[in-house]
Amino acid sequence: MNMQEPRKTLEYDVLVIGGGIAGGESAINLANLGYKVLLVEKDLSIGGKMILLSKVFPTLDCAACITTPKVSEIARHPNITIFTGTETRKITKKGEHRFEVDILQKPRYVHIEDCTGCQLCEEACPVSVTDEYQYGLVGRKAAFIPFSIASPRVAAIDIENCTLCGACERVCPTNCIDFTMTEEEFLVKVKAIVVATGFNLFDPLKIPRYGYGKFRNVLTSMQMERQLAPTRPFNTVLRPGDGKLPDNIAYVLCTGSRDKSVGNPICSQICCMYSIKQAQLLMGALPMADITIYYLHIRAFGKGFNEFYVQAQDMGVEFVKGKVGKITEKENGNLILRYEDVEAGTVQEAEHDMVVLSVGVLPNLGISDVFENEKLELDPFNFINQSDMLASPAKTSIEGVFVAGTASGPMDIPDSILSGGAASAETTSYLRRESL
Amino acid sequence: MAGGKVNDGPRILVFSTDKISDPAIDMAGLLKLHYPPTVYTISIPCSSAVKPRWILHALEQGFDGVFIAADGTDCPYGESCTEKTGQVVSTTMQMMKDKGMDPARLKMAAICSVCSEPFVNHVKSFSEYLRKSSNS
Amino acid sequence: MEVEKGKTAKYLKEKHEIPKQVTEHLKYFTKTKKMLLNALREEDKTIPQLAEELGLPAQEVMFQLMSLLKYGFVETGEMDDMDEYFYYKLKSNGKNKS
Amino acid sequence: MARINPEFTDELKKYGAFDANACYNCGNCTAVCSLATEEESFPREMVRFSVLGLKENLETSLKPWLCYYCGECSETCPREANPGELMMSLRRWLIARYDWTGLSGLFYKSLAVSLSAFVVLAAVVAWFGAYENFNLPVIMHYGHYFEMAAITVVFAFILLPNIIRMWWLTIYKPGVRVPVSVYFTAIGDLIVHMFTQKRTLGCEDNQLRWFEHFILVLGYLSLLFTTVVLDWFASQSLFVVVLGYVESAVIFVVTFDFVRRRIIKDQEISKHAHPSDWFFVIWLFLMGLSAFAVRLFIDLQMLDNNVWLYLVHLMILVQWALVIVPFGKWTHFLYRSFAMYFEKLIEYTRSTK
Amino acid sequence: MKKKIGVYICHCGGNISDYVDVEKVREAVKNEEGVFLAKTTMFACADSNQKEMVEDIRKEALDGVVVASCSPKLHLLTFRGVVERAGMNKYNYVHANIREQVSWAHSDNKPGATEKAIQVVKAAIAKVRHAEALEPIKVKSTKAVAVIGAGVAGMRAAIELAEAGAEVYLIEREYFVGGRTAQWDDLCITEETGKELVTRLYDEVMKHKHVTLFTGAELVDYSGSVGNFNLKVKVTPRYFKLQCSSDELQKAIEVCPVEVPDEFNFNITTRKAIYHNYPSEYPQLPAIDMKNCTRCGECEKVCSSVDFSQKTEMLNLKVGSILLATGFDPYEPKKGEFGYGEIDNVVTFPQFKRIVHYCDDKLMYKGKEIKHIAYIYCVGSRQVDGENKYCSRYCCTANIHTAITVKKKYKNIYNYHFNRGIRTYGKAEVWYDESSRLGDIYLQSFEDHPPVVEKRGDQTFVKIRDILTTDKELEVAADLVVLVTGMVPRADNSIGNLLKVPKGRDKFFNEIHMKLRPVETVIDGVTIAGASQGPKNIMESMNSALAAATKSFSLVDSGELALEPTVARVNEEACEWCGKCEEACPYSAFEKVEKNGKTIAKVNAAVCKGCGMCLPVCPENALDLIGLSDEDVESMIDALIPNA
Repeated sequence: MNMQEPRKTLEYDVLVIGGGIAGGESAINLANLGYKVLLVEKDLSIGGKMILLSKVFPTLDCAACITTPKVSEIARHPNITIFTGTETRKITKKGEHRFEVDILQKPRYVHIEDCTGCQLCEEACPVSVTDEYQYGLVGRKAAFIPFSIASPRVAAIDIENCTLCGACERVCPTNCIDFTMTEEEFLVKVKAIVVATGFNLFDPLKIPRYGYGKFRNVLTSMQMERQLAPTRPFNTVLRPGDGKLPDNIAYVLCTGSRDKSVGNPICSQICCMYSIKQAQLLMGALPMADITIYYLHIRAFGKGFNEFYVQAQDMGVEFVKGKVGKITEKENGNLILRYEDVEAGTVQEAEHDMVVLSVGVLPNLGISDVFENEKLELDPFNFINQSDMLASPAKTSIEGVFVAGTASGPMDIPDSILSGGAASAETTSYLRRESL
Repeated sequence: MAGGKVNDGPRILVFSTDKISDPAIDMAGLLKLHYPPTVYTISIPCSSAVKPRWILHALEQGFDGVFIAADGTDCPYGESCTEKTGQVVSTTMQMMKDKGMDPARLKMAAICSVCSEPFVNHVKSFSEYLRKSSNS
Repeated sequence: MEVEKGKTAKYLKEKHEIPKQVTEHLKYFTKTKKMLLNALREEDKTIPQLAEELGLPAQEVMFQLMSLLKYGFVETGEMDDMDEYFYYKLKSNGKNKS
Repeated sequence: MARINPEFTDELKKYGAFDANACYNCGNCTAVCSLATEEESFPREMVRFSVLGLKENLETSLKPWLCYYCGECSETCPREANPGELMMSLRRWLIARYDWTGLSGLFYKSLAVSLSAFVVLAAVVAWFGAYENFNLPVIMHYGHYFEMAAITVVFAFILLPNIIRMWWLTIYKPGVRVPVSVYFTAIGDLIVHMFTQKRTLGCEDNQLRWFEHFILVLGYLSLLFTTVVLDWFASQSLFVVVLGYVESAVIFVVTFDFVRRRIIKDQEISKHAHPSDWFFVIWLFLMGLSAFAVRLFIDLQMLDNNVWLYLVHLMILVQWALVIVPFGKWTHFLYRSFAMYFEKLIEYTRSTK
Repeated sequence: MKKKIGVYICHCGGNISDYVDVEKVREAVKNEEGVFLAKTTMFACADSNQKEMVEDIRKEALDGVVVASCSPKLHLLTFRGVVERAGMNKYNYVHANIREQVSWAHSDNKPGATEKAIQVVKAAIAKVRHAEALEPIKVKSTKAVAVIGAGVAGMRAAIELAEAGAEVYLIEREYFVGGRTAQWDDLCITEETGKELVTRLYDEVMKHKHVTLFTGAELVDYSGSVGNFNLKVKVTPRYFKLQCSSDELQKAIEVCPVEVPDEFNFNITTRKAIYHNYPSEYPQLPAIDMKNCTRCGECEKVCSSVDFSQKTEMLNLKVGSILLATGFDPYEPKKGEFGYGEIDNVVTFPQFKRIVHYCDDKLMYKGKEIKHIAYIYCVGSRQVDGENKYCSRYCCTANIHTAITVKKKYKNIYNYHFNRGIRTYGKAEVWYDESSRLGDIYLQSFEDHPPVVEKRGDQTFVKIRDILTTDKELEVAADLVVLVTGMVPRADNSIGNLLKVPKGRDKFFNEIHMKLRPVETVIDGVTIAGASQGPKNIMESMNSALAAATKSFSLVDSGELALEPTVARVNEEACEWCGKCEEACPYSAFEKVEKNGKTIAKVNAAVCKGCGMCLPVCPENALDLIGLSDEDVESMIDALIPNA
């Protein structure tokens, strides 16, 4: 195979960057109107963060029940082409309705079209490493299917951790594993771009006094989300420190949000609600457990949210107003939370056997650097700036580039979906203008 | 299923409507508002479409009661729904009387699309009534 | 160069050096796996019991054992008397699959 | 029913607190403070009272004195409301409230007034030098007596009444009735806190700062003793002379380090210096340095030809004794010790209830 | 012919299998008549399972499928799509709801839930056995959309639809466009004022020749269904021929003797019967409010453009879809609620916005200068005792933003925020921060202990037990008390009643599914946008307007629509034409025809909506709904009886 082979050129109407729920919504809408869409996703599966969630507030529908059919609709839409494991490297605007984009597809070492997802390679692989899709709670193999409802639900080889023993290849019934695969570059010519690159979660290592990373029973909310999801790492909710069934769980809200001392002054908008949701789910999963939520203000503002919050109170979830100051660990793995009970006005200490840090939403940096000749402006918090927020919320500083979902700021799932719809609408009118 | 009948309460057949009362019954589940598992629903477009013979069939086949979760004034097919559903009920009740059945085994109430609690209350009290009347 | 299908790992092995920690990690995993499975062979145990017996931190036992559970070597058993910990047992390799 | 007074924060700003209004009452500051206890929770309560302008609640509280300003609360404050500096400002404000002369408030609020006072006092000393024809022995003689007199007068007419006012505000007014005997049994705490500031050790990672403070207090008090009682500048005893050298050296070395930190602002505590803080460390530094130099000149027998050096030392001394000690930051040392003492009294009364 | 039926029972990742023993269900139904295969699956809706179903159908030539999973409202269409891809007729698919109506409803009774699930699946199998292959009814659709409400959401949706290529009728009840945003002035986030935004959108609307704007227009009746709605719109005239000169208009306003409260200013001022809301308002043509006009004719004398001869018109419009952007009303406090209507310096937030608008260098109200302002939050929202349990979402941010504006615009303003937990979500948090830094004081009350407004002497006091000060009782002497009122649904819901759009628990229009179909209603062809759906800020309204426009457009885009074939059917042998069906049908779908020498009823399938109202009235039982025959229903009833 010649490495110097000239890169392939592809042509589409629209490039959607990011295959999460917002990008997916935009892609489907555009494809339904007949536009050819290329969806690039840097991860191995589309579906974004939502596909990894347990249930969604305030209806408690399972997240998978909403994402999986959507993802499957995207996957089989004749007007949508999906590139997973693919990064956007460079975007150059060549003129109105003309963009040239360099994308780079990392080798998966598995031919997607041949893999049946039988998992024999997974069984054969001797290597066990930390599973990032379970947020480090459990291991996975170096030959693996990301998670059971991934799309495409096919294997991939984690080459960083692979010993190249070849066991996977030998058992593969369809010979789809191929270590000769290499990176592939493409030049994509499109007329418009939708940026739906989503968000990052706050890394609680930045708040050492909460002990995340040091105390094993201090989790992030995403780790708890995984524990509650149908494709969960354990058979039920357990303490990662020693496998104990927790019976007294604390939630620390505003971890990394509304906190200038960690550089994020804004509210993440979703943490209150997902914590309340998890509390309700935990009450179902562990009927004997006490749940305490340490909060500053409960931001239950959306349709049905406040009712959901009141419902949690009625169910017996304890709400304590006060930001947790520090967490210390006891010998038995239990944790002592020090906080001021603001209603009582006194400093208190409380013991819990598991602590969930409700981590905030941060911008997914990087996409703005990809633009070559025009600047994709960011807002003061490094989310993508909406240049005409009130009349055309999907517009960015570059004409022809639109933003969908949490790439422009924290928002919940319904808002992301509406924003995805708005981005596709704006893209449609932009494309129509060309044909006029 | 052979043998072991787990649910032995009064069996109630509910005629719900696709757009109005069925969503309310769905929401009752969503909110985990419990009601007897011997309540079964058949969803139809509009409550005024229930034929008396279906009701009689159900009662004759072993249902203890039939509950029509009517659209009421929310009916997307027009205002005459309430009146027409009422006619169906009165006709059927007459037929039930003729056959020697207790007409109270048929019940109707308007269930709006978010009337989950009223629905649960209705079927619970209906079930209670049926239990008492079958014992007496 | 055309590489024979099913034997491509060898091809890459020639070009790509395997980092030392990858092989060490594999050794470590194989070792703890053996230890855990041996310990469970005697009887069903909880994680604190395994940790004490093997002299490993409980969180490490938890992580490895849950991985083994995921890979199908181990399954969850009863709860202990205090309703705190589950017992884990060896999976009979699908023989008893009902 | 308390009436909110939003104008109070404007007043407090003159004492240094600029950001307290930003507080959104999360309680983080109280939770991270290692000195806060369930009975004595602060600083948030103080921040809240300040924002609402509840002066009454503030002036009857001892909590500002319980804080040793490790800076943890300010560093971790999610709103950058700087509770640590607010506590510091409240201490300044309280000093002004305790002070019956009203001069403390004047000095704290106005840099110009402070500087004028310094200039006037320096001028008086210079005038006095000229009046005595720069006769060194006479000047030194008066200088020595000035020191003794100043201590007595300042203490008797300013500090003592102020402490009584403090007692009245924090013990009597809130209705704490302490048995007389307890005043005597608790006196040990007063002494211990005054000389050791041991509560600072409750702050995390604060050992060095505590040690520096500790030797500074020791150095300062013993130098005071050495100059006033042992008459260092006139003493011929080798022990006294060396002791004086060591003490003054300790003072200017430690204060030099304090000044350095205030300049480079490497720690939360040294980030927000009020003029009064500068005056305190600079004057202490100058006192140590000039006393050291004076004695050195004496020993080198150069002072006779350099009367100006002693005059400078005397100016510093006078400014220190008449401005900084009675009305400036020096009083923290006193009030804080008494706050501990009063706190002990309150604790006793509370426990017997 | 006997069917080969495939049954799939979904775990729903535990949502079902935690309460229903799905294996037992599978065992119980696998030998039912016609069942060829029965499987359980973790997620029936997941891609991998969809593929498996397609393979099963193809390989085993299944001609009937049951999926027992969630409510059909969620995934009926998903699985119809699956079987269609496999080449099966989608009407041979039946969806059994064993989640919302079984596992969740009976999560307290696992054996009971399992038994009910078995019956429900059996009934679905029975229905499949009788199901027949059907073809959707194709109808032409009109490539036009009616947008109801010309607020910012409605105008934005209209622009989008026109750009996409639809004919748009923008129907506004008022004489002027802009809705609430025009009343709002300073907006958060941007420098733009509400009026500027309205102007910008109006200009764009006017640029599009495919948008027709009707003001003073109301939808009074409609018929037809998705693809072909016939709307009847009543247009009341403005009684103005054309734009009159500003001098003449000024005179006309001066001479008008009628003075009524000005709703545009939330009744803090008055206006005449001849009026416009503000000088640069659109359309730039004043109107005469006939409800209050005494027809004295004074204006006619001074202004030549006044024309009382204009008549109310009835328009008939044909559209394929209707987009509702009817907005909200601000909550109107009850008399005495926090002193409203009783204490003279208590106003609502919208009124306060108007007061600020009219005060230049000094903030004055009723002749008094205002310095101390108390804001009481959550008035009409998050009610503990009242009906409005929801949070109105925008008020915290909007009010704090206004408080900052006021503080910057006038000297010596002190703001006191009596709140119940500030909800400046997302980036709006910076306003909260800024206002605090400017010295605004926040006081938080307990849920069950709201602040009290009382008048003592000529001073108004607001008292609170403040959570943030350890339950201390505090009070403020306020020159003005602003009740931060939330959003409530439009008091006049005539349009919702007319179209039968269902409302949610909060009484706003309800979408089908917040995440799957967030802008669609159960009434086919009717979409919803903006605050008519629930409290939203402008940006969020725009997002939903654009999403709704996309949805409405996709309905009318292709010019053809496939309608459900589940319409009424006449058994021609049994029918004896009595006319009762014709009487019962609300859509006039029946006609009398002669066939084979017999007078019988005939159904017009394109008109019939499949409601079934005709079914019980037929004395000969000659009517059926396709897909809901006696056989269908009765076999389901039989299957639901376990011992049958």
